[in-house]
Order: sequence, then C-alpha cells, then structure tokens
Amino acid sequence: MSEAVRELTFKDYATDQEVRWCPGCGDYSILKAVHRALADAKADPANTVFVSGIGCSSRLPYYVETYGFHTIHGRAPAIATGVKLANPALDVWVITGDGDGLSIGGNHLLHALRRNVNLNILMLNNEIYGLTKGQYSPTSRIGTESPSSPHGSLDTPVQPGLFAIGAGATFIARAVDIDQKGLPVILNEARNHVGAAFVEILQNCIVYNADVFDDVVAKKTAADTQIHVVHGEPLVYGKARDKGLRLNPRTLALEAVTLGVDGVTEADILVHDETNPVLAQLLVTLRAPLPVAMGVIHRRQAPAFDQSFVEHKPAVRRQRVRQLLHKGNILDRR
Amino acid sequence: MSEAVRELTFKDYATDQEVRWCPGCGDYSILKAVHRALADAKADPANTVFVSGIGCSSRLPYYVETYGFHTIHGRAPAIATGVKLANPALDVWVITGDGDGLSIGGNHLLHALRRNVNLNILMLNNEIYGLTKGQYSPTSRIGTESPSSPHGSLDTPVQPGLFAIGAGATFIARAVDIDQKGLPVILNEARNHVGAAFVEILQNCIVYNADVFDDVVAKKTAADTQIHVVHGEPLVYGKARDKGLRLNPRTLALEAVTLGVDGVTEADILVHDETNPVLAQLLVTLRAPLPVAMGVIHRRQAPAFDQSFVEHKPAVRRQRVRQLLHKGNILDRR
Amino acid sequence: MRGCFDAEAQVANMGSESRSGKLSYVVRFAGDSGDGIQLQGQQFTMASALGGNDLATLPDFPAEIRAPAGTRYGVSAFQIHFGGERITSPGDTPDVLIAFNPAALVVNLPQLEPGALILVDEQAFTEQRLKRADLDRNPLEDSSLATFEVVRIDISRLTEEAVKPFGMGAKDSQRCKNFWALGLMLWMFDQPRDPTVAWIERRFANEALRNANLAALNAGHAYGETAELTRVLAQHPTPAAPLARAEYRTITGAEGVALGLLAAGELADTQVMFCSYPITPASSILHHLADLEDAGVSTFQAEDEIAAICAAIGASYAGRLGVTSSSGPGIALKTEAMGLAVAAELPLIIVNSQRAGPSTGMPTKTEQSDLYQAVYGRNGDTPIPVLATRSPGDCFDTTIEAVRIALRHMTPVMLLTDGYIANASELWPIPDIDHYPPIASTKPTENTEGSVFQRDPSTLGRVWAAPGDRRFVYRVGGIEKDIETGNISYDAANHQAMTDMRAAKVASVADFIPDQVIEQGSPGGLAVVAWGSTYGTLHQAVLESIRAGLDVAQIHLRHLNPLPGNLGELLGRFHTVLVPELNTGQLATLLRDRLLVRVAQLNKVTGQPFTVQEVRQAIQQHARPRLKEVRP
Amino acid sequence: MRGCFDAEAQVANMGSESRSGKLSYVVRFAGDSGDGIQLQGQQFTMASALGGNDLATLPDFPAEIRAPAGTRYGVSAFQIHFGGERITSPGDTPDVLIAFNPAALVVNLPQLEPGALILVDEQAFTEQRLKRADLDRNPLEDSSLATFEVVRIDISRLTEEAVKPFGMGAKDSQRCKNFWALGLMLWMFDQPRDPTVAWIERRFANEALRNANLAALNAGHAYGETAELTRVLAQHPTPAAPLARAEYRTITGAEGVALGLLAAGELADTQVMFCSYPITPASSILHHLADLEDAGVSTFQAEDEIAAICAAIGASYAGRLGVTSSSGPGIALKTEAMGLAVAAELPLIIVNSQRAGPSTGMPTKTEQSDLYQAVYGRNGDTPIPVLATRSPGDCFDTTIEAVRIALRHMTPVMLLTDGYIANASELWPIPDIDHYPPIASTKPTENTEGSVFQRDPSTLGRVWAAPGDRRFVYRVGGIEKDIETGNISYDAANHQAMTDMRAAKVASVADFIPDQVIEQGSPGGLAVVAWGSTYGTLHQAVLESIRAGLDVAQIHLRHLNPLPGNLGELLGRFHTVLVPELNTGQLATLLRDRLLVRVAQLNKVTGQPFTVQEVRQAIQQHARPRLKEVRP
Ligand SMILES: Cc1ncc(C[n+]2csc(CCOP(=O)(O)OP(=O)(O)O)c2C)c(N)n1
Ligand SMILES: Cc1ncc(C[n+]2csc(CCOP(=O)(O)OP(=O)(O)O)c2C)c(N)n1
Ligand code: SF4
Ligand code: SF4
Ligand SMILES: [Mg+2]
Ligand SMILES: [Mg+2]
Repeated sequence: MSEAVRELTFKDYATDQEVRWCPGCGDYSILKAVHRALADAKADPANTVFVSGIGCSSRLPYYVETYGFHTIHGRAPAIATGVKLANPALDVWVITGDGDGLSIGGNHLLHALRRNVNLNILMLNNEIYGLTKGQYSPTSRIGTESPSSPHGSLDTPVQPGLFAIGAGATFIARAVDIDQKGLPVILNEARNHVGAAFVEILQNCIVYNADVFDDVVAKKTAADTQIHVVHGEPLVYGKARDKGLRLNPRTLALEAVTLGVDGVTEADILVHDETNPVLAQLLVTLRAPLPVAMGVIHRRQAPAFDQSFVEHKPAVRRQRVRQLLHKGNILDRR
Repeated sequence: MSEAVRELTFKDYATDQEVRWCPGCGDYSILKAVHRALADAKADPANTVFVSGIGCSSRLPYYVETYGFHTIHGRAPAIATGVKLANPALDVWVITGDGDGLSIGGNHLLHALRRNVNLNILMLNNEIYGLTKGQYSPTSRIGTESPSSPHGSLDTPVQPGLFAIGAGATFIARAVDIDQKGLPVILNEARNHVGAAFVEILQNCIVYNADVFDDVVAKKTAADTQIHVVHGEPLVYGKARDKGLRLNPRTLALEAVTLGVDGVTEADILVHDETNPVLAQLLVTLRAPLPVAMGVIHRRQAPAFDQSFVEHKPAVRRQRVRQLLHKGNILDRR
Repeated sequence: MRGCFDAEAQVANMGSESRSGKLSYVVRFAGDSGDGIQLQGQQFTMASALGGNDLATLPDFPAEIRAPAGTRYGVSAFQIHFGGERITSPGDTPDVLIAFNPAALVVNLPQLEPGALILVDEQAFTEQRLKRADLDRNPLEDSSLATFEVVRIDISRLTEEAVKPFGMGAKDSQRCKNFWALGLMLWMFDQPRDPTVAWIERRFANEALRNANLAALNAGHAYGETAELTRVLAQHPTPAAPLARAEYRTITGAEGVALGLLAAGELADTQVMFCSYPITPASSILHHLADLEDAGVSTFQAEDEIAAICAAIGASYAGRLGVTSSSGPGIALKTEAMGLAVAAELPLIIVNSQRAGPSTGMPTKTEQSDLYQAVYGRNGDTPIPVLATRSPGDCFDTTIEAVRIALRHMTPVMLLTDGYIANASELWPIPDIDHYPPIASTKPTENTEGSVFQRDPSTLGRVWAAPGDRRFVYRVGGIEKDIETGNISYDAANHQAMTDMRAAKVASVADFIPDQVIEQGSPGGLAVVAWGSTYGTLHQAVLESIRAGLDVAQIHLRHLNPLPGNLGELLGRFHTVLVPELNTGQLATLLRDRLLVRVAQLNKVTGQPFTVQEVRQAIQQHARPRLKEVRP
Repeated sequence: MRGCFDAEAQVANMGSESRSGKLSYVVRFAGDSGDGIQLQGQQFTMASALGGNDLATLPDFPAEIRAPAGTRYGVSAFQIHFGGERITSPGDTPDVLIAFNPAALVVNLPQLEPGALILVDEQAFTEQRLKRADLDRNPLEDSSLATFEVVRIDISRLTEEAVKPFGMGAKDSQRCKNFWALGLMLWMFDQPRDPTVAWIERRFANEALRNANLAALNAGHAYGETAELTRVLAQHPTPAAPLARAEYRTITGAEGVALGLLAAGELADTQVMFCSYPITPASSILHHLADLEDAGVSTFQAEDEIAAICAAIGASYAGRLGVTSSSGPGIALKTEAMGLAVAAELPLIIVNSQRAGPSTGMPTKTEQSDLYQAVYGRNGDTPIPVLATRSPGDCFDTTIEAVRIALRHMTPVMLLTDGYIANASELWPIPDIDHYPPIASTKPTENTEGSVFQRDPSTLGRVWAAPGDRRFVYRVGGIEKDIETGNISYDAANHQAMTDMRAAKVASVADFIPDQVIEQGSPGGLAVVAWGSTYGTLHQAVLESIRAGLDVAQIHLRHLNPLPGNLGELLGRFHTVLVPELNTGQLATLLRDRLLVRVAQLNKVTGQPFTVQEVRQAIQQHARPRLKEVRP
C-alpha cells in the first residue's frame, strides 16, 4: 500500500474519462479541490469510495480515480451507509446536489446525519436542478424563474445548514466552489471527522442559475460578505478585519460591529466555538447584510454509527450456524 | 352550514366505528382531545379532513366524524398537501407517528414544513413502531431493546422539534397525551396558525414502550420536569413556580435557577418569545435535569404556500383552452 | 427436505390408526389475543413434534395489536394438524375446537363439520360477552350446536382454583387459562408435557407465576384423566410419524429464511448484510437475524424500504452479500433500486413475504399476488430471477438456492414467500450443513486479472471486486455502460448488446437448475401446476384424488423466472393443466406468456389458504378417472 | 385526427412530384449543442408547416447539458421529414445533411445513402477540431465521401461577414450560423421566411442581436439564390400537402399531453392538478402547464415522485382531477401509491414518458420498455387501465380518452408515451373543442343520496364526493374495505368480492371503447400489431409493403389494458401476427397472456426508433404476396 500511494500527485486522482460538464461550470473547481484534497491526504484510491446520486454534481465520481458508484436519484446516503457498514475501513464520500440531497433524497440525508454514519458528504448547491434543465430546486430562493415556475417559485427554500442542525449533524461546514485554497482544507477536515460530515459547497451553474451567489462570493466584495470562522478565534471579518460579530443577548441574535466604533473592542466580539449547536444555528443562518459564514461552523464528537458493528469471528462461524440450526427442542430420530 | 354545526358536542365528532387500540393506549386520550378541540372550535365536519399514514396512531381518522383519508406509510404530508392545494378552504389535519412521520415519511414532513403548507400536523410520538409490534423507531433512545435491537439500538435518535426547526417550521408545539386540559387548546392554536403547524405529542404505547416518558409526564413530578411556555411570560416552572430558566450568554445555553436563591430575581428569568428561532432551539432541546418544554415553543408569521395559488376564473375557461390550442403559428387551410 | 420422510416406515404405519381410527388430527385453539392462544399453539406444536408426530400449523391472528376482548374481529386462533403420517396441510376442518369465548366459537363454527368436538369455557358465555360477540342468544342454549359434540367446561373457575395456592387473584388467574387448556389437550392426544414444563421454567423468573402456570398445566392434564365425560372426552393418542432417521425441530418460514441466509453466507464464505424496514409479515425475519453478527450476518434497520435496499446494494458493492426483505407495498418502493442492481450487475437477495393487497390490503392475511410484480414489475427491460418457497422448511433450501444464483450470475434475485409460510410451522429434519456444496462466487482470486466487466460466458456473471482491492479500482452506475469497459455509453449497438446480455444472463439460470419433476402422479391426464405456499394443501388434495382413482399429477414450481427448461415439454404431456393460485391468475399468465400453454385456473383471493376440499372439487371437475394401463 | 387527411387531395397530388421527382424530403441538421441546432430545426419545422407541408421530426440531442464542443458524443441533431404527401415517420435516411463540424459529419454518415447531399461548414474542418472528433484525417480530403454530393461552404465566414455591420465580432457571429444555414435551407425548399423573421423579432429584445440574426437568415437565403453551385444546390420546392380543410399547427407530444389535459379538464368541468417531479423526458409536460391556472390546471412541483403522485391522489380525494407524470424510474417509485388510488377508488392519470432503461439507462433515448410495469407492475391484484399514444397529435386525444376512463370508472389510468413522441413534432389539425362530447364523472349531483360506495353497475365507478359536501362525510383508506360501507374489513368473502370488483371494473372499460380497427390492409395474411410511437414508421413500412404487393395489414393499439374486446377475434383472422416493439417483447407477452395467440416478434433496443427499412425487411420475411381475389 504505502509507497505507491505516497507518490501520487493530485493529477493521479483524475480518471481517463472526459469531464462532461458545461464549460465554466463550478463543478470543475470542486472536482479539482477534491483531487487536491485526496492528494494532500495521501488517500489510498483502493480504500476510497465516492458514492453519488443523480444530477450534474453527481457525475463527479466518474472523474475521481478511486472506487466510485454513481447510483440513483437521492439515494446516495443510503447506499453509502451500506458501503460503510459493510466495510468500516473504507473512506466513503457522498456527492450530492441540492436537488438530489434535499429534494428526493432529504430523508436519507437526514438519517445518515442523525445516525452519524462516518461519511464525508458534499452537497454541491447551485440552487437549481441542473441536469434536468433548470427547474427551481428546494434551495432556490422565492421568486426563482424557471421552466416550472415561469412567474417565480413560491416555495420557501430549505437552508441546507439549518437542515443539518435539525438532523443533529456533528460536522457542518460551508465553502465556495472557486476557493481553491480553502476548499481542499475543509474537505480534509470533513474527511478527518469521525461521524457524518456535511459540507455545503456554493456552486455556480452558469447555464441555469448563473452567478446566483455573486452577492456572497464575488471576489471584490468577498471579504465583507463572507466570514471565515475558526474555532477558538474571534468572529472577525472585513478587508481590514475590523468588523466582527457580537451576540445581542436580548434578541438572541448576532449583530455586526466595527472595532473601534462605539467603543467596540475585541473583547466584545464573539469567539467561535464550533462545538456549540446554538452558535451553529446563529452562524448557519447568517445572511446579508450580515456576512455569510464559511468554514467549519459546527463540529462535535459523538459516537459514529458504523463503529458499533460487531466484528465477525470467522473461526467459529460454521459451528455457530450449526448451533443456530439446532436451536430449540430437538426430536432425535437418528 | 352554521346552525347544525354550532350545536355539535364533542361526542358528535366520534364515528360509529369501534376504536381498536390496545386498552390503555395513549392514543385514546389524544383522540378525545381531538374531538374536544373540534367541538371547541365549532369545526364544520364537512370542511375538515384528517389525513394519516400507517401506524397505530394513523388509525385516528377512522374515529373522527369528518372527512378522513388513511393513506400509505409516511406519505400523509404529501397527500394532505394535495388536498389543501386542491381546496384551500378546507381545514386539513395530518396525523402521523414517529415512525410514519420521521422514518419513511421524513422527507415529506420536511417539505410540508418548509413550504409552510397550511396544515395541522400532529405527530404521536411513542418512540416505537407500535403497529409492527415494537421495533425501535427513529425517536427511540440509544439502547432501546426491541425485536430488531435485542441488545439495544445504536442509532442516535431524531429530535422531532429540532428537526422541525431545521425544516424552518413556523409553528412548533409539544404536548402530552393525557393532558386533557392543555392538549385541546394547543390543537386549536395549531389549527389557527396560518401555515404548517407541527405538534409533537408524547404518547404512551403501553404494550411496546410503556411509560417511556414517565420521567417527564408522571403527574407527581410533572411540575418540576415540564415547563409550560407562554409567549411574553417568563420561563418559570416548579410546583411553587419558583424555578426559572436563565440564559447563560457565555455558553449560549439555558440554565435552571431558583428565584430568591443566589440573588436571582424575576428579572433574571428569560421571557418566552415564541417568534425567536434561536430560543426555539434552546427550548426544544431542553432535557433533564432541565425541564422539558411544553406548549407553543415557536410561532411566527410567514406566507403559507397554499394561499399563493391563483384562483380559477370559470367563465373564460373554454375560451382560454381554445386560445391555448391555437398558440403559435397557424396554417389556415379552411 | 421433506423427501426425508421414510417411505418404509410410512407403509408400516398404515393400518395402525389410533383407536379412533384416525392417524392424524386437527385441533384449533381460539380466543382473545390476550388469551395467549398463539403461545398455547406453539407449545402444543412443540409437544407434538417431540412426541414424534409430523405436523403443520396455521396461526391466524387479528390485525390489531391487542384487539378489544370478546369481539369477533379480535379473535386469535391457532390450528395444528398433527399425527402419525405425513402431514402437509394444516387441515380443512378441525376435529377439535377449543373456544375461550363466544366470539371464538361463532367465528370458527363455519369451519367445523358435523361430529366435531367443541370445548368451551362455560363461564365466558355471559350476557355481556355474548353481546360483545354480536350474539342475541347463547349458542350453548339453543339448537345451533346440535350437530357437534359440545363439552362445556368451566375452565376459568378450574384454573382459578388451580392457581389460587400461589396467591393469584381471579384476574391474574385468567392469564393461566391457556396452560390449563393446553394440559387437557396434551392429555387428550397423549403428548409429552416435559417440553412445556421446561419452557415455563425457563421463561418465568417470578416464582409465583412459574408455579401457577405449572399448576394450571397439570390441572388441565389431570382433568382429562379424571373427568367423567370420557364418552366424548376420550384420549386419542396418535402413533409416531414414520420419520426418516434424523434430528428434527419445528421451524417457521421466517426462521427458515433466516437460517437459510446464515447457512448460505457461511457456504459462500461471505458476510451477509440484511437491510430491512419493518413490515408485517416480513419483520420476523429481521427479528430472527438481529444480533447474529458472530454467525456472519449483520442487520441494519433502515429508515424506509428504499434505504434498506440501497444499503443492501451498497453492501454488495462493498463485497458483502446484501439482502433486503419486505412485503408487497415495501417491495413496490424498492423497484427503482432493483434496476440499479441489475444495471450495476451486483448480487442481491430481495425477500418478499407476500400479504393480501392491493395497497395496505390485509397485512396479516396471506396471498400470492406479487408474482406479476416479481417477474414483470420494473421499468425498462430488467429481468431478474424469481424463486418461491413452498413450506417453512423449504424456505431454508430455497434461500440457499437464491443466494447461489445471485452469486453465480451477479444478479439480484427475488425470493417469494408469504404470510402463511412465514408464520406456519412444520417438523423439519435438521440438515447437515457439511453436506451442502459450497456456494461459488465471482470474487476475484489472487490470479484474477483484467476488468471487473469480464463475464463468465456460461453465467454472464462479472467479477465481484470490492473496494479495498488495489487491482480493480473501478466506477459503475445506473447509466448504460459500455459492455467491456463499464464507462458510460449511449451507443446504440452497445445498448442492444447490454440488453441482450441481461436477458441472456437470467435465461442462463435455467442451465443450472434441475429439470422440473412431477411431485406425484404421472403424465397423461390433469396436471395441477402451482407455486408457493399452496404446496401442502395441493399435495394432500392430489394425493387423495389419486387415491380416489383420478388421473391427476402434481407439479410444484420453485423456479418461476426462468422456468425450468423442460417445463414446456413436461406440460405438453398432460391433457389438462390446472393452475390453483391465491390470486387472480398470475402464474397462469406466466405459463401462457412463456410456454403458450392453455391452462384452467382455480383462484381464491380471500386472505385464506385453499382448503383441501376446494382443490379436490376443482380436480374432480378437470380430471378423468385413471385407466388401468393395458399392455399388449 | 390524422384521419383529417384529405383523401381526394392526396390523390390529386399524386404525380405532381416536385421537379426532382420527390414529394417529400428528409433533412438533418447536426452540430454542437451550442450551435442552436434544435432551434434551427424547430424554425424549419414551423416554416414547412406554414408552407403547407405535412411533416414529422426527430430531435436527437446529447445527454449532457452543454457537451464540450466538437466531440462526437456532444453532437446535437434534428431531423425533419416534410413534403406534399402524408408524412408519418421522420424518415430513415436524410436527403440532405447539414454538418456544422467534423463530429456532426462522421456521427451521421452511417445513416446516409449514396447520392445524399452533404453541406458542411468548411472552416470547421481544422486539425484541432478533427482531433476533437477522434479523426486522424480530414474526410473532406480523402475518398470517404465519394458516393455523396458534398458541398463545402464557408458558413462561418459568410455569417461573420453578414453580421459584421451590426457590431458582432467573430466569436459572437458564430451564434448566428444556425440562422444563416436555416436561410439557405428555406431557400432550397422554397419555404416561407416570414415566420422565422417574426420569431426573431419577438425573441430578441437587443436590437443588434435581432438585426444580426435577421441578416444571417437573409444572407443564407440570398446565398442560395446567387450561389454558383446550382448544379448540386438546386431549389427543390415541395407541393403543399393534400390537407383536409382545417387550421393546422405543429405540435410536440409533450404539448399534446398538456393540451389534452387542459381540454379534458374543461370537458369534464373539473379542475386539474398536475403534480410532478422533473425528469427527462417527462419534464416538458410540466413546463407547458406551468402557470395555466386560468385555464383550469394548476401545477405542483413536488419534492419527489412519491410526493407528486400522493399530492395528485390528495387532489383527487378533494375533488380535483389529480395527474402525475414521470418516466420509468419515477413511475417505479409511484407504484405503491397507485395501489392506494386503486384501493380508494379514486380517479388519477399517471403519464409515463418512457425512456431507455433499466435504471437511469439512457434518459435522452427512447424505448417502449415500461409496458410490463404499466400492466403488471404492482403488488397485489391491482389492475389499472393502460393506454398508449402513437404520435404527437394523438397525445391530445389519447389523453382525453384517459381522463374519460378515469372519471367514468373512478380508477387510476396509466398513459404511456415516450421520449420520441415527447420531443417530435407533427402538423396537427387543431380540433374544435365544441365537437368533443363532455366528459362525464360520478360527482354527486344535487339529487345523489346514500353512500359514496354505491357503484354504477356498468362502470363500477363509485360516487366522487369531496370534502366540503355535507352529505357525504366519509373515510377511506388503503386497508381492505367493506364493499358497501367502506369501513375496514378483514372478511374473507368481502376481500374476494372487492378483488373481483376491481378486476371487473377494469374489464368493463372494454365495454366503452371502440372495436379495434385495421389501420390499413385487410385480414388473411400478416398483421403487424404494435403500440405507441412506432406508429408512423410502421404506417409507412406497411404502406410501402402493401404497394409492393405483400399481404400485410397494420393494427395499432391505443388500449392496452383492457385490450379491445374484438382483438382476439380480429387477430384470429390473420395467418401470422408480427409484433414490432422497441423492447424485448412486452406487447408480445400481453397478447399471449390475454389472447393466447402465437406471435412473431421484431425487437430493437438501441434507444433509437425503428427505421422503415428494418420493418419492411421483417414484413418481407413474414408476409406472402397478396393473391388477387377471385370471385365466382
Ligand atoms: C427517480 C428520478 N427522478 C428524477 C430524476 C431526474 N433528475 C435527475 S437529476 C435531477 C435534479 C438534480 O438536481 P441537483 O441534485 O441539484 O443536481 P445538479 O444537476 O443541479 O447538480 C432530477 C430531478 C431521476 N434521474 N430519477
Ligand atoms: C410501505 C410500508 N412500509 C412499512 C409498513 C409497515 N409499518 C406499518 S406502521 C409502521 C410503523 C409505525 O410506527 P409509528 O408511525 O411510530 O406508529 P405507531 O404504530 O407507533 O403509532 C410500519 C413500519 C407499511 N405499512 N408500509
Ligand atoms: S447545467 Fe449547470 S450545473 Fe450542470 S454542468 Fe451545466 S453549468 Fe454545471
Ligand atoms: S401497540 Fe402501542 S401504540 Fe399501538 S395501540 Fe397498542 S398501546 Fe397503542
Ligand atoms: Mg442543483
Ligand atoms: Mg410510534
């Protein structure tokens, strides 16, 4: 195992298959970050499995030189659970989209998260059904115009992070497709987490929902529209890192403050505690005009489901089966 | 409509069908509370529909003298959505269990809640699959011994209230089956809410999970183990109403205090704000040794999904269809 | 396995009928769900088995968990057919009915024939309880039971007296009634009490309870010996059944499937992952397998049926044998995922414990109406092999056979059983697992090289490589794939080739299964062709018809897709084919489709098994008398 | 509706072939997805229609949303068959291929026959783009195109020049190429430019873009007139098709279903609720219906297919007509809920736009492989009526017929269409909705009394009462119910009665549908029996075979369950029955099952429609020459 693996570069994690997303799709950068993360982790391709559902995003496993299973729509968390339970030694990734994971697949995602199955779950959220040509998805904002909602969608969207909190997720992170520096790091944080790790990646579908995240991810303004949270560090942001978030204990809400203004000092700024589920809710629901939270928003230790499975003892197996066949009262007529 | 309806007593809301739950089942008291709530609301049986899935709990519609649809396992929220969209004038109730609503039906519940469909959803939570003879359910505590988990279940349970928060529910309440005074009131609060109202009812399955809620609901200790929350009122509890909940802004957690002890005054006690989603999370996740929250934990106004459907104008319909048939370029060969 | 029946001993027993002139009896216990009827039946079953009888049972319980006492719909019943000859059906008409209350009596009355013995708990026929059973009058007091032998015993009071010494009040004592009646029945048929004594001692930790139940059992037994009603309440010992030399146990169908999976996993040297979501009547298989990791089977209770099959598919992808189990409505939910397993060419066992449909239907009642679904019920051209079990014990072998096919051909396999088989028990010669050939799979060996999509030409099974193996790192999915590389392919010719390959794969199963045999009878006249749990009843009906001189034979199918290769030719040798089924004619469709054969149908969709009588009548209608063969 | 074809005019046109001696042509546009090929095809379709031609189209696009430019798998194509005679199939072999790049050329070459005209964009045959298409050599420069007429035009440059005046750079100008080529084709077949001009003017708000596209269109047209290549690039005007007097429009299958639902809702005076979850190729029906509440149809995009059918069932329970729509894998997910609709006796329309399976299969490719699923694919004995559409225009009438059945019998109805029909267009005589009889339902009238479970004896449809109506407050569910009261019932005889009732209900549909007719030909020899989208191709193949003197007839089924009552008798009048299907033989199964008839099969599972040639060959194999009838 060891040698061959250690020498792999991030290009070795790409398959020989031609990548078939639309030119300019955010999925390309995410794929690159995945390759990078695997290389950084010196991941063993033979012990790594990518499981996905259906959608543009779910094509990703075809492009990663590890074991891969492109399954059916919405069911990747369930199939991945089976893979992981069958062989807990594997490093199992789930690739899903906002439609795949939160529309048809919402229930399996819920249960993978609440059971805390040791999976790395990446949700590529472009707030649209890409593969089926652009209908609004469960994360589409109200008023999204699409072929199935020509005058704007009416449904209140799901918030993936809040959903994960509701599911009792033990790891919740958020990242941006084009963040080639930060994304691989977050992917490896997810990989290292023991239990279900949920990563929402804001992904740009340039064909059907182009630039829908621009207000958050546009490079020019990113320093003010995003806050990168780090455990144990104060929640500051802004180009000059002079802004911060403070808890208003009366409204139980976070508010933006500027260091030095109105007597605000660093001591007023909340320090990120990734283990606190209430802070997680506050951070995960942050929206403009407040900055949107990126990074590891929540992480806490809890027993992972797959660890609890008893190991099989092969030596005694036939004897045990024989014993079970003879369970109960026996009429011996030999 | 009016007269006949006004004269109905709660007994008129019972059907002629023999109720077939196990003697002593908590579902009986819930059924009674439903009858009571309908009578209190002077509900019109003809405009009321109860939709349920499958489970002991889901048999309830057969025993309510209104329209009723006992459907298939887990799908009641979806079917009820169809009923409500088809006729927004109806008062539509969903009856589900912890298995029906959070196991197989988790996805539909999620989407009914996030869309904010104007339904009254009652989840009869007995932390077990009753009808299929007692397997552990998604709300069963870790270690629950059951036919499918003879040495105790391993899965971390879903918390129904927290799940509802994750789904963005606009109304979340909790109640106890035997609370014949409080339960009908809460049911009518749910009924009056415009949008999806989610009510978790702790229900005793005396056959397969007897008294699992005893630590919370036992009459003797209830005053100390439950806190009945009321919007705008301080969060106090205890037989002497001398205990209360205070927010620790450092840990972002609620802590129990006693009035008069350590200088605690009523001003220290948090006042319940049912519109605050963060407080909702704090309250809904309260567990022993803290009291468990009962009552309307969260309620906020938001547009309900079903209101947004356009009304049909019958007079112009044939003309409109004819017009649509002629859409596009016409080759006139008449 | 029932072939283990010892033919010589069978002959030896002929003519050695018990004193009453019968080799076997049918007894039916009936009462409230709360009366412990099923337990009583199981104990009697165990005793008959250990007493050396062959047997078949029919538990029949209400849909409600604990239906209100005394109602008709709340009646729980347990029927057992046992005795000193080969027993294949639970019997049409009870010789003895034990009725614990008026509802239990009226509900079961239509099944009885004149002369049957009825034992009632006299005290239960109060006005209130008659009303509970929707009765205006007391049937014990009018002429409605005139054609039967009715024995009124005050079981309640007698039990009360028996258990009083142990501090039981009147109410608690009611819970021992079942053991009192069991004691009486054991006396009546001269069956051993020891197994029940042992069971009670194991079961009740509480000393008072234990002693009370033992006392009730013994009191019932003693009552038989001392009662003055001996004219009607006589002892009817049955001879030991002519069993082949073996160890025997009782087995239910659910146990049979569970044990079959345990054994198959072991024979295939493969870990089994059983993924399921509870549903009646399939859940008991899950219950039997829970916590048997040390025997190579782990269980996963999924959030729904779709997750269950998907987890099983994931397990199969990861190199364990995935198994999923449900009933009709749950199987319906699994159909999309079955297509994935077909497309990905993965082994998978799907067990369907059929129940009465459509929709929720009657979950506790049996039916054979999911055959269409099994054979035809998927989108696309998506064939999978389908097998059906015929009896509780047969579940064991058919399950092993299903696993053998799944691993040989790398395909999902549907295994059909039903609510009747799942709950019924029979006496089962415990097989020696060492006598079973190992189950081969396409797992790569040290020498396997090349692509995972190489297929064995005779089975079309591809290489079952799993993550962890450095040599086969590969990707697969539900989109059509290139027949050689496994990469996504939209090529027209490739799709045709893949479709043909999938069809040929399932067809190739027929090359590995034995020719269809005739169970009994010989060609020429009427063939009774069926599948599944009707086996036992049909066996008896055909046997009786043959004895009555009719030209009829029995053919019972285990393999439904593909059908055995010789079946068409075999049926061609009969004048008429009669297909009895507990559905509207699903095997009939299959036979017409695959063999273009004209069939007569006998269909029953009541949630109840056939009776021997019903089948005999149909045979009568279609069969001719057998002609003595004249040889030149 | 295609019966509207005017037979007299048809005859009149005979012999009036265009100058080149042909009444109709097949043109295929092919290029990158980004080249606007589908738009170009649609515009040409519109022009031909308004030019008075009959037509049939075959769009053929890649699975990828925007496949990388220049690759073989990224080729998007649009084929149209149009002209002055009745057109039923999109044509086997293009007379003209317009290829925008090397990949588009090589991928489509196998379809061409010697003599075909190939137009290529010369500039696209660069080394780099040849490599993109996996070509070592430039086919324009070797002998591989020797048997064709090849016209090399520098479309890219010519377009660039045409649009330069409007400030378009070289790159932007590429996006106008499709209009340039369209202009040339319109000139070539003498089709009107006005509809496209109007479309461009409506579509492009940006003036520069609008003018550029118009300029490109006109330049292409002018090129035809002035080009010096007239030997090969001649004008081939087609005569107007001999159409009956009517207003015509083009219609796709998806539009046909959508319009059919709108009309059916109106005819039934019932609100329609269309509940769906997107899936290829079914989504376009949802798109067409979105925001048509004012025409009586509201849409609900559900969270998955199960929620979609469940919401539709909820709507039907509440008194609207619930409709749900999906493709194979999604339909699989709906099967459990279909059982509920059967059990609850509610009307429901389930539309299946079939695609190539199994599993995800090839979503953009067509197939007819969900017939098993439609007819047999449910747990329990759960029959539902099944209908299939045969062409885009036929979708309208078949949808109305499906609604008629659902409301008459209170039953879910499965309507089968497929990816080919969904996307293909044809010329369609717009029906006058006033000529359609209203659709009756069992909605209670003011005088209706009694239970909702009263059933019309001839249809077995129960009363369709809905919440809001004080007289019928009732409860229903998926558990077996008493045949009269609707209360839960586990009674044996009742379950039999209900099962029989459900079977009889679906069987009774046959009493209301017309006898099966012979499309063309007469009994005696070979019957070509089929269903669904193969209609057009089969029509042409049979027509040509009849003209070639073969004794063959065409029978095309709309009703698949139940089959028309006279079908068995009708098929009995033929010597041989040939069943061509785009699956492995699913209708063949149905005919054997229901009619016990021996059939020959012609099966193709490539994701592509039949060609006329393929069918003609099979007919040749099975048909005898027609004998002149000798009358005494
Ligand atoms: C059972 C089933 N239902 C529907 C579909 C069609 N479908 C494929 S992908 C998709 C949505 C994908 O959305 P998302 O997960 O957001 O992926 P994206 O393409 O946006 O990356 C749908 C509805 C399907 N393939 N299978
Ligand atoms: C599709 C399907 N799967 C499984 C079942 C079996 N089933 C019926 S009820 C039930 C669980 C019910 O649990 P819950 O909702 O908690 O109801 P309870 O009986 O506890 O009130 C299950 C698994 C079913 N009827 N249908
Ligand atoms: S449709 Fe959108 S998400 Fe899909 S490949 Fe294209 S750009 Fe990416
Ligand atoms: S099993 Fe439990 S939940 Fe069901 S009826 Fe009995 S007591 Fe109630
Ligand atoms: Mg998406
Ligand atoms: Mg429950």
